[in-house]
Parts: sequence; C-alpha cells; structure tokens
Amino acid sequence: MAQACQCEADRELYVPKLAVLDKVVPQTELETLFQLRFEDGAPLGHQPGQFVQVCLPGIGEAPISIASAPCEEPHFELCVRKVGNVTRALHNLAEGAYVGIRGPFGRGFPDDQLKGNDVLVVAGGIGLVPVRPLIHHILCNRPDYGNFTILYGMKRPEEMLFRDEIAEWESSNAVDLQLTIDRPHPDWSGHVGVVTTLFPSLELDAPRTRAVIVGPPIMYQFVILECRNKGIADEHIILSLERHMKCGVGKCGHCQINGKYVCQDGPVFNYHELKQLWEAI
Amino acid sequence: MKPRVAMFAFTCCEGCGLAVIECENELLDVLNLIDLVEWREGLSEKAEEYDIALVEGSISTHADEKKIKEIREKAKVLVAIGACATTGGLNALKNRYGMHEVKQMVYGKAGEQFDTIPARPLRAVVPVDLELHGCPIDRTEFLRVVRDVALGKTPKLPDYPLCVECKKKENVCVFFRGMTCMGPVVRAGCGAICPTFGDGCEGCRGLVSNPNENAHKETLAEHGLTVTEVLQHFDMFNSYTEDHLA
Amino acid sequence: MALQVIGCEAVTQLLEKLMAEGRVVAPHQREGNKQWVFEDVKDPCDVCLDYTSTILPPKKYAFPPKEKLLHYELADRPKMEAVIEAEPLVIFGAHPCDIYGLNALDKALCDQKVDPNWVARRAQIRIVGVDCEPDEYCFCGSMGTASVSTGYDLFLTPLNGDYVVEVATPAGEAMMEGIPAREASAEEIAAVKKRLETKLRQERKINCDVNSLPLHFSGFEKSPVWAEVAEKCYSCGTCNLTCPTCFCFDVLDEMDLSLHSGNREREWDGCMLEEFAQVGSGENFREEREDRLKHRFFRKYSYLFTKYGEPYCCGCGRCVRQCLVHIDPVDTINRLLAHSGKEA
Amino acid sequence: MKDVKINVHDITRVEGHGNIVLDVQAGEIKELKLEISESPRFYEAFLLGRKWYEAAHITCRICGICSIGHTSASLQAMENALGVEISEQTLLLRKLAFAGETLQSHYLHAFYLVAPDLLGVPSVLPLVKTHPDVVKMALRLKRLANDICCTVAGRHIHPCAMKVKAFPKVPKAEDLLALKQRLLDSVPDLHSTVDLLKTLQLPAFEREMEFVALHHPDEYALYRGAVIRSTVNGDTPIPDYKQQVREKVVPHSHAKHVSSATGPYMVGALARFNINYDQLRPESKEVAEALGLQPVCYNPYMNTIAQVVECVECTLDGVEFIDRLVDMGLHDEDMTVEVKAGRGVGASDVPRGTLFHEYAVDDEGTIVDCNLIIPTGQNLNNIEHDMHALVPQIMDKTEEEIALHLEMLVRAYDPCISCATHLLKVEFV
Ligand SMILES: Cc1cc2nc3c(=O)[nH]c(=O)nc-3n(C[C@H](O)[C@H](O)[C@H](O)COP(=O)(O)OP(=O)(O)OC[C@H]3O[C@@H](n4cnc5c(N)ncnc54)[C@H](O)[C@@H]3O)c2cc1C
Ligand code: SF4
Ligand code: SF4
Ligand code: SF4
Repeated sequence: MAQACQCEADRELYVPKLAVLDKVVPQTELETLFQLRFEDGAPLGHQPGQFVQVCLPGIGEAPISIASAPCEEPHFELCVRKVGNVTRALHNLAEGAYVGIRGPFGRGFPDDQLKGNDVLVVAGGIGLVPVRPLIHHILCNRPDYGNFTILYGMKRPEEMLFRDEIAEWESSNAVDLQLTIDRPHPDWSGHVGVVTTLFPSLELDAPRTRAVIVGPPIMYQFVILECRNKGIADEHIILSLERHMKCGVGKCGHCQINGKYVCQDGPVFNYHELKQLWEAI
Repeated sequence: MKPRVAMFAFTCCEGCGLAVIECENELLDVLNLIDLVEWREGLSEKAEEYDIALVEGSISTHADEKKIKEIREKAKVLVAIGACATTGGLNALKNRYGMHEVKQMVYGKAGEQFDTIPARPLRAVVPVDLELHGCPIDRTEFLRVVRDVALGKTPKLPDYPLCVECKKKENVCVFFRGMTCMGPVVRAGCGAICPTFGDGCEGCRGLVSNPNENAHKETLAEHGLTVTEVLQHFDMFNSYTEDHLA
Repeated sequence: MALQVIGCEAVTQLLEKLMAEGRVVAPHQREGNKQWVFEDVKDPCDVCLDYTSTILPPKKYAFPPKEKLLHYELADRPKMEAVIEAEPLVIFGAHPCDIYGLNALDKALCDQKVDPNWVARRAQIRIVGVDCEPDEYCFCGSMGTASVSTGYDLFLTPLNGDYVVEVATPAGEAMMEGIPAREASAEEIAAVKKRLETKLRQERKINCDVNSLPLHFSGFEKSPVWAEVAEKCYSCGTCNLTCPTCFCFDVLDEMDLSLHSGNREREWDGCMLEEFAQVGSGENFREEREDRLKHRFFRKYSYLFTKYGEPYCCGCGRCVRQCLVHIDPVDTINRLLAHSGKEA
Repeated sequence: MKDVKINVHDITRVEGHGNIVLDVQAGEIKELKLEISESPRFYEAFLLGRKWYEAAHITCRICGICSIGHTSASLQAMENALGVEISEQTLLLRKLAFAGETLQSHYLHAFYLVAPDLLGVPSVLPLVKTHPDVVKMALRLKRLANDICCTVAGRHIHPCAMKVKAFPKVPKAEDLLALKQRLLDSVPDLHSTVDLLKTLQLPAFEREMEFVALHHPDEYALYRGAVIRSTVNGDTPIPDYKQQVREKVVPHSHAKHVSSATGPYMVGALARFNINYDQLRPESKEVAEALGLQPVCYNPYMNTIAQVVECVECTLDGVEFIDRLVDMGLHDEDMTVEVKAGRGVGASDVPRGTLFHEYAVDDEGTIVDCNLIIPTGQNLNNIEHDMHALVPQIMDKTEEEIALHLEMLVRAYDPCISCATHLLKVEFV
C-alpha cells in the first residue's frame, strides 16, 4: 500500500495495565502516598526519575513520578497532590482498588554520572517526590557515592512529606539533611528562609558535585544561580521538569519544550541542555 | 444518594429549562442520576431542600434579587444555565437606557408600576459555582456536565474560540460566504451550531477569557460592517458590564 | 513504471470500480466561493478533481478529529481494551502537498513508540493522487512539496482533458485493471515534466533555501517580528486544525450516562490555543499569543524539521487561506529573514 | 353562603410566572384575577436601533417554546417591510419547521402539563414508574418533533437557519426522507394517544365566546394566513390587525389585556379548530370525532383535544411537505437582500394562538418602530371571564378542588407568560 511506514505497532500503547492499590498513606492535607503492585506481580522496571501515566477509567490519566526506588519492586509508590479530577479521584480510592498504569516513561536521573561523585539534592515542596527514589537508591548503595547532601524547602511545616523518613535521614550519618521553611512559624524551630538561603553555609567540592534540583518552576532560576556561583558545572546541574502531558509517548505535543519532549527526552535534563531552550526555565 | 436538583427561572424565555427536557433520548438515564425535585414550568412538586440549583434567567427586579439569594442559601451547588444567567444575555440590552426611560418606552405612563432594575448575570448578585453558557444551553454539553458531576469530576468547559469546533466540523467559514461571525472571539461548546447551519455566531456563549477584540473589530470592518454594526455584533449578548451595577 | 493516459470517462469508470469495492472519498465542492471538502463519493459526477485545496486535509481519514483509543467497563476490576477502528478506504484526488503531509505524519507517529491507531488506518488506505494548480496561497514550490515520489498508489496528472497516470504500487496496478488506457507518448511525458516546472516557478515564495530554515530559525528567537504578527492573532487554532502536518491531540474520557462503561478518546488540539501548555499548578508555559505563535513556527520549520529531516509544513497554504487575519507563513518567514538580514 | 380565599402563587406547569387570586365573601366574588408576575423584559426596547437581520434572532428569544413561531412571524414582517419575496422551497421548509414546533409544543402540553392532572398526579415524574409506556411514547413523539426542527433549522429553541429570504443551509433530501419515515411510523403512537385520552374525563364547562384565528383559503392556517377571522367580528386584513386586537393596561398584570371591538376572545388550537374545521384532513376530523370534539365547541378545557387533532394534521402535513420538497429537488438559494425603508406586519398562528410582529425600518435597515402582539396576551382577558363564569358553578367544591379547577383552566389555554410580558405597544415619537 501507499504508506511509507511499515513498522510493527504496539496495539497496547494506550492501554493501561492493572495494578492493585496495596496501601494508602496520607502525608499532608493535599498529598497522599499510594503503594501499588501489578496484578500479575511483574516489576515496574523503572529508573529513579521516571514517571508513569496513572489511569482511572472514566476520569482520565495523569503523569505521576515514581516515588519509590527500583529496589522496592514489585511494589512501587506514587505520591500525589490533589489538584484536579484524576488526582482527586485517586485520593478517594480505598486499599484493594484497581488503578491503571502505563509506563514507566521518560529519562530518569543519570546514575552513571552520579556514581562516585558528591550528590547535592535540592527539593522544593512536592519536588521531593521525584527525587525520593534517587535518595533511596543512594542510601541503599551508599558506598558508591561521595558526600550526600539534601536541602529540602517547603512553605509551611505542615507541608512536609515523608516525615518518618526525614526523621531517619536527619539522624543518620549517611546523609546531610537540611530543612527550611519560607516564613517563620510557631511550630518550627529550624532554619527559616527560601531554600537558596541554605547555600551560603554549604561547603562543596564543586568539581565533584552533582546537583539534582526538583521543585516549582520559580525555584529553578534561583537555585541554578546558587549552584553556578558555587562553581558547579552546567552539565552537573540536573533538573526534572513538569509539563502538561497527555500521551507520555512523544505524540500529543503538549509537553514540548522547544525541540524536546519532556516525556521522552526528560523529565530529567541537565542545565547545559536546557540553557539552549528558552522555554525551559 | 442521588443529588436533588431544583430548576428555577428568572427573567428569561425559559428555553434553557426546556432544553434540559429536550434531552428526550437521555432523560430516563438522567433521572437515574439525579432526583428532579422542583421545576415550576413542568412539575407541580415543590422542594424545601435541594443540593443543586440549576438557575436560568437574569436578575432584573428586586424580587428576583431576593429570591436568588434565598436559593443560594439553600443550594450546595448553584449552576447558572444559559446566557441570561451567565452574561445577562439579551436582557442586558435594556441596560443601554435608563430604567425610567425603558418603562416609558414600552409601557407608557402605566410603566411606573413595574419593578425593574438593570439586568445582571447571577454572578453579579451571588457566588455561582458553575456557568453553562449558551442561548439556549447546548444539550450535549449539559449532559456531559450532569455526567461529570455524577462522577465527582469538575466539568471542563472550553475556553477557546468557536472556530475550533467549527473547523473540526469542516464548515465553510461564513466569512467566505459574505456573512459575518463572532466565532473567533466567542467561547466554544455549542459545536458551532450556528455556522454549521450557515449562520454567523452571535456570541451567545460570551467572549473567551482572552479575546482579541481589536483584531475582530478590524476583521468585521474589513468585511464591510459600519462601526455601529461592529459594536452591535459585540453587544447582542455581551452588553452587560460592571458599570450597569451603578 | 511506464506512464499511461486515460480519458475523463475512464476516471469515472475507475471511481465506479473502486466504489464497487468499498468506501471512496474525494473532493466535493461546498457552498461559497472556492470551498471544497473530502467526502464519501455517492455519485462520481459530484467529484471535483479540479480544486485548489480542501478545508481539512485528507489527514482526517487517517487521524480523525475525534477517535476512540480505549473502551472500558467499570467494575471492581475494570476492563480496558484498545479500540482501533480501521476500514479499507480509497482517498481519491489527493494533492501532492497532502500526500506529503501523510508521509510526514508516518514519520512522526511511528517514531520510537508506534501509534497503533494511525498505523492500522494507514495500512488500509489506498491513495489516488491528482496534480493541482497552485492558487495565491500555495507555496509548495518553496517547500519542495510540489511533487512527491512516494505515498500514493496511482497519480493522475491532468493534460488537455485527459489524465496521465503513474502506477506506483501493485495496489495501483490492481486498480487500473480493466480501465481503458493507452501508453503515454514522449510529448505527453514531456508535458508532465513541464507542468511541474511551471508549478515550481510560483511567484509566492520563501526568500531562502528551504533546507536552511532550521539554521535561520536559530537566529529568530528574539525577533520583534513575532510580536508584530501575534498582535493580530486570535489564538483560534484554525491554522493548527487545518494543517496536514499538525498532529497534537488532547485525550478525554467519555463515560456513558449509565456510568458503567465508556471510551477514552483523543481529539485534535492546537498549540495556538491558550490552555495548551497549562499544568496542574496553574502555570501556563506559553501564556502569551506571541509565545504560541513562535512555537508553531519553530515546531514546523525548526524542531520537527531537525528531528525528522524535513519541514513539517507542506506549503498547502491552508493556514493562511482560512486565517481571518491573514497570518501568512511565507510573509512571516520573509519578514523574519529580512529583519535579521538573512534574505537569500 | 360560604367564603373562599385562594391564592395560587406561581402556577406550576405553565410557561412563565403567574398567580391566581380568588376572594369570595358570603358567596359573592370580591376579587378574581389572573396576576402576571413575570419580570418584564422590554423586548421592544431591545429591538430599537438594531439591524433588520437581527430582528428574528432577537425576537425568537422571547419564548423558548415557540421560538420558531416568533421567528416565522418576525421573518414575514421583515420581508413585508423590505419587500422580499420567498421561494416555494423556503416556504415549504418554514412550514415544515413550524409543523415540527407545533408538534413539540402540543406534545409538551398534552403529556407533561395536562396529563398529570387527568391521571391525578402532580407531574410527569410519577408516571415514569406507573405508566412507563406512556412516558416513553411521549419522549419518542417529542424527540421526533424536535428532530424535525433540528434538521431544518438547526435547533428547536432559537433556530439558527431561519433567516430573511432563504435558508443559508438547506437540509439534505436523505435527512428529510428519514424524518418522513419517522413521521409515518409515529402514527400508531398518535392513535395510542387518542385511545388514552378517550379514557380520561375533562371538566364540562361552556361559555359562549368569540374565537379568533388566521385563515387561509388554501390551507389550515398555521405558519401563515390570508386574513384574521373572528367568529363575531368577521374578517380583518392582517396589516389592520389593530382593529381586531385592542389593548389596554391593567394594573395587576405585566401583560396588557386585549379585547376585540365586542369584548374578550380566545385564540389557540380550539379557536383554529372552530374556525378552520373544514380545511382539516379527514384523518384529523376522524380523531376529533373520536374524542367528542366538533365545531363550534365552547369548552376551553377542550383546547387540549384540539391540540391533539392538530398533531395529526401536522404529522401528515410534515409528510406532505417533505414529499414536495424532495420532488422539487433541494438547492442552495441566494440570500442577498436589498435594504430599503418600509413597514411590515407578519402573522402566524403559533401553538398558543395568533401572533403578530410589526416592524418599521429606515433606509439603512435599522429598526425604528416595532410592535409585538402575543397570543397569551390576547387570551388573558378571556381566561378571567371564564373564571368568573366557572367559579359560581363549582362553589360547592372544596378550596383545593376549586383551585385545581382554576389551575386546570389556566393550563388548558397553555399560556406562555414570558411571551406575554412585554407585548405592550410602543409609541415612538
Ligand atoms: C513528568 C510529570 C511528573 C509529575 N509527577 C507528579 C507527582 O509525582 N505527584 C503529583 O502530585 N503530581 C505530579 N505531576 C503533576 C500531575 O501530573 C498533575 O497535577 C495532574 O496531571 C493533574 O491532573 P488532574 O486530572 O488531577 O487535574 P485536571 O482536572 O486535569 O486539571 C487540573 C489542572 O491540571 C492541568 N493538567 C491537566 N492535565 C495535565 C497533565 N497531564 N500534566 C500537567 N498538568 C495537567 C490542567 O490544565 C488544569 O489546569 C507530574 C507531572 C508531570 C508532567
Ligand atoms: S464561521 Fe465563524 S466560527 Fe466558523 S471558522 Fe468562520 S469565524 Fe470561525
Ligand atoms: S454559534 Fe454562537 S450564537 Fe450560536 S449557539 Fe454557538 S455561541 Fe451561541
Ligand atoms: S494565526 Fe490565524 S488561524 Fe492561527 S490562531 Fe492566529 S488567527 Fe487563528
């Protein structure tokens, strides 16, 4: 026939696979952690930093980062903020319910570039979710990495995610965790100020440091600036971006940032790549 | 439990309520999803309590104003249906005149007995949870909203110009047939029914949130309209402005 | 393959033969001045092969404005299955630019992850191309799309009331079986070549070599021309929706009123529409008309061009033909070039 | 001698807002009126200064139920003002849409508004359980009526494709033929409706009154007429409608009351039936007879029966119009109109009675004067006279029963109150 394309298509490209909701762990007023596993017991097979399309038939689909590390398979976790239809409906599900999953999709954190180096994680608000698998992964394989620092900023103390884990990290020697909130609060005795205010006191070995930044769009410019001031190379500044997304497989066009698709070329990029893309940050 | 729905009409032609029951093919399904508890035009039942109020019509008398406030107090969700309720609709055309003048014009000396104030959309008087646009509302859109509400979804109503739907239907643009249309600045959602039937859009669904009005004025002028005609295209359904509150 | 020549009656015969085999769509005239659409052929006499451009490209048959992707039944354990609706179809009378558009979408939709719905439909479509005469909006000469070498089974070139037929595939050969034809003469073959040369001499053209467009575009990021052009733009998406090489879509769940079952559907979307790049937090990554307009141009003449090695614009001129404020790619690109002093 | 005090606030199952007030003291009626409380809308004020091409689209918004009716009268008035002739095709298409609207309005009235009274329930909703087949039939018939309007004019409420001179989009023959088939298939449903009505009892009440309707020598006048015909005052040319229709303001109503030279009169299906009986098809006459309706009938409650008779008429009309249209071959028509100053009156007999639109335009096509006379406005005065005659006859009943009888009487007229609330004439200086 006439068409140029003779390729084999995956009939199931848009068909989600059923997973069972094993555990629901409320985190904050808006965010909840969901633990899932595929019905057939198959592992998700993801890399830290990748995402899945979560599907609730009748409601819709939403791209959600995978919040757990590969070493936790066959379980995997998603931490979701209630903002609209799909995310709200997810929050209404009870344990044992079925959820459709497509993916994993996208390019995760470049572990080969992190290994053997110091890692600085800077997370703002819900930005802690996509880096959590990386944190778990590093903590599981701690000897493979150099110094490990996490800066986690949030607006108010109530917004803190994964409290128990954070308490563990705080008391552990494996990681240097620093927390901050934007404005003073009666329930807070720690550091106050946006996350960049933690930078001046940071001692980094710039050439050895790989910075991983995830947070709201507004945070990026300021944190990148601080990292560069500290002498971290652009290629070593690693970010995860969010865009509107429908298909997850590079077709629908929504997640495009200049010539790149967040769903395929990202969501993880390094700043050297993004510098060329004026739509990125 | 099924949500209890009551329908009310203020100053209008009651066509939107009628459009609801013109969903003949789907009406029995709809009645499975909701409990219709009050609708003066079609039922004698009255309800003291309801969850959702579907309200058509503009607020154009003091009595209207009092009643919509009562409805707002009772309803958990207040949905404005139709142009009169969402933009003031045609009723706001009278706002061009002073209220005294209007009464004189239409009723002569006897006019003074009537209670009339500038016509307003519901949201100018009470908070409104959802606005379903159109003169009349579109049946398909109405059904979609009923379904979404029953599913617990926030209905997503388009905020892009009508041309989108018009092009998907592959209509001949009425501008290419020597007519004019408000489509490029008016909110979609009606399936571009007027252009589909060969007529230009009159803007009954109101302007999109970010219309390029200047571009459209130029386009209309380019197609031979006088300045007055251009303005009349804009104000047929969209003449209500906040100034009318004064 | 040798060129053949058929008369008008043979075209009717061909249409009748194809109609007897299955569904055939072809251009039909619509009310109003110079308006055509691809529609199902009911009577070969209604088909209009002498037309400039249809409102929507024949892409709509391979990638419909709205199509089902998934059917689901709700239950404790929901059932979900792929929906791929494809049927045999002949697109009769497609112009080279529109064929180019289909070929371009083959690349994009089959890149890495292959779109199953597209591929299934494409596999069942046979195409009879027909050559055209450019109108005042076309610029296929500049885009290198005045002729195509693949993507059709038969190609008809009108010549003095007859048609020169190129049979390009075995499917095309089967179509021609039993249709009275004679071999084309050397003069006729020369005339076909000549016709293409005339087409290439369009007055309306982009003032640079098409292959250098991505390079030029890399310098256009900050051009003031965008804002000037965008000032008139409605953000109505007409240009996206009528484009043979646009393929962005939205996905929506359409549940039945019974609330027991439903479909997931995709619907054409447009990057010119305001909500296209808005995300959950409310942030809109292309809030300004100017940003969106710029993105549309960059996507066509730079991003996808670079990615797939050819422009994602087929020069059909639909976007400007249908745009009420006359935003014209040729004029816009020429202004961008002139402004940066890069005119060739 | 007893006292009765009734105040039905917001009569239900009618279009628009109205109240019935009755005060009887010692057997004597002190007060009895039908109050119109609908908010006034001032359509005449909307129209002034607008363009000729907007009149039909503005005035159709007077009423959701009879918007094709308003469109029809408006287009005739504007075409008369501008001296525009319409083609046979346009006339037939308009009549077809009009038949569709008449059907949908009558079905709505008979099944949703009147049937519940006769079956002793407050609305159609309980019938979904008790009479599911009747409800499904009603939905089917109404859907067909609406589909006729949608196919011809885009939609029933506020039609898009009805414009001055011609239809900008002409329906396809295949779509019309599909409607024809459905119309033919609906005949058994019509017979079931008749059988159902035969089992129900309408109140027996008569008052000798004047009937007014349009009349046309060649057809049962609905979309258009040739003259205005009154059973008391004879024929009036349409442009002279004001001789038949005389208005006055009454304080309890936002709608002006209307009388003829001799007093109140009735318009609507019963009036048309009484006046134009001879022009009905044999099939319609048979149904009338089966339901005990014959001219001249003075029982206003029988208006609903007259509507059902008209449903038969319109169903068969629809079939005929479609056949004629398809035979002629449908084609696109020129829409250009030469604009010039003029004045014109248009009249249609819409479901609720005779409707008049009158416009004057200047030589730019701007509307400089207008007058709209709506059927319900004409009926209000007559309804009050009926109520005065009825109350003494039913005084021995309970207040609830009296109230129900009065409400049913109002409903029988199928009033359209939102229409009626701005029919006052405008005098422009
Ligand atoms: C790669 C990636 C990873 C993400 N990871 C997480 C995560 O781990 N946890 C989390 O809570 N959220 C995450 N998000 C955001 C999440 O996808 C959106 O909040 C979600 O899609 C909103 O869907 P909804 O149906 O609840 O909202 P809707 O009801 O659809 O709409 C609410 C708003 O969201 C916007 N929106 C709709 N669809 C999308 C979409 N597909 N992408 C972005 N915005 C959209 C709409 O424009 C609207 O303004 C991620 C997004 C991306 C792109
Ligand atoms: S007819 Fe109106 S809505 Fe349709 S494309 Fe033209 S301007 Fe847009
Ligand atoms: S096309 Fe325009 S006037 Fe017509 S219904 Fe839609 S929004 Fe209203
Ligand atoms: S360029 Fe033209 S067609 Fe495209 S969005 Fe702007 S106004 Fe609409």
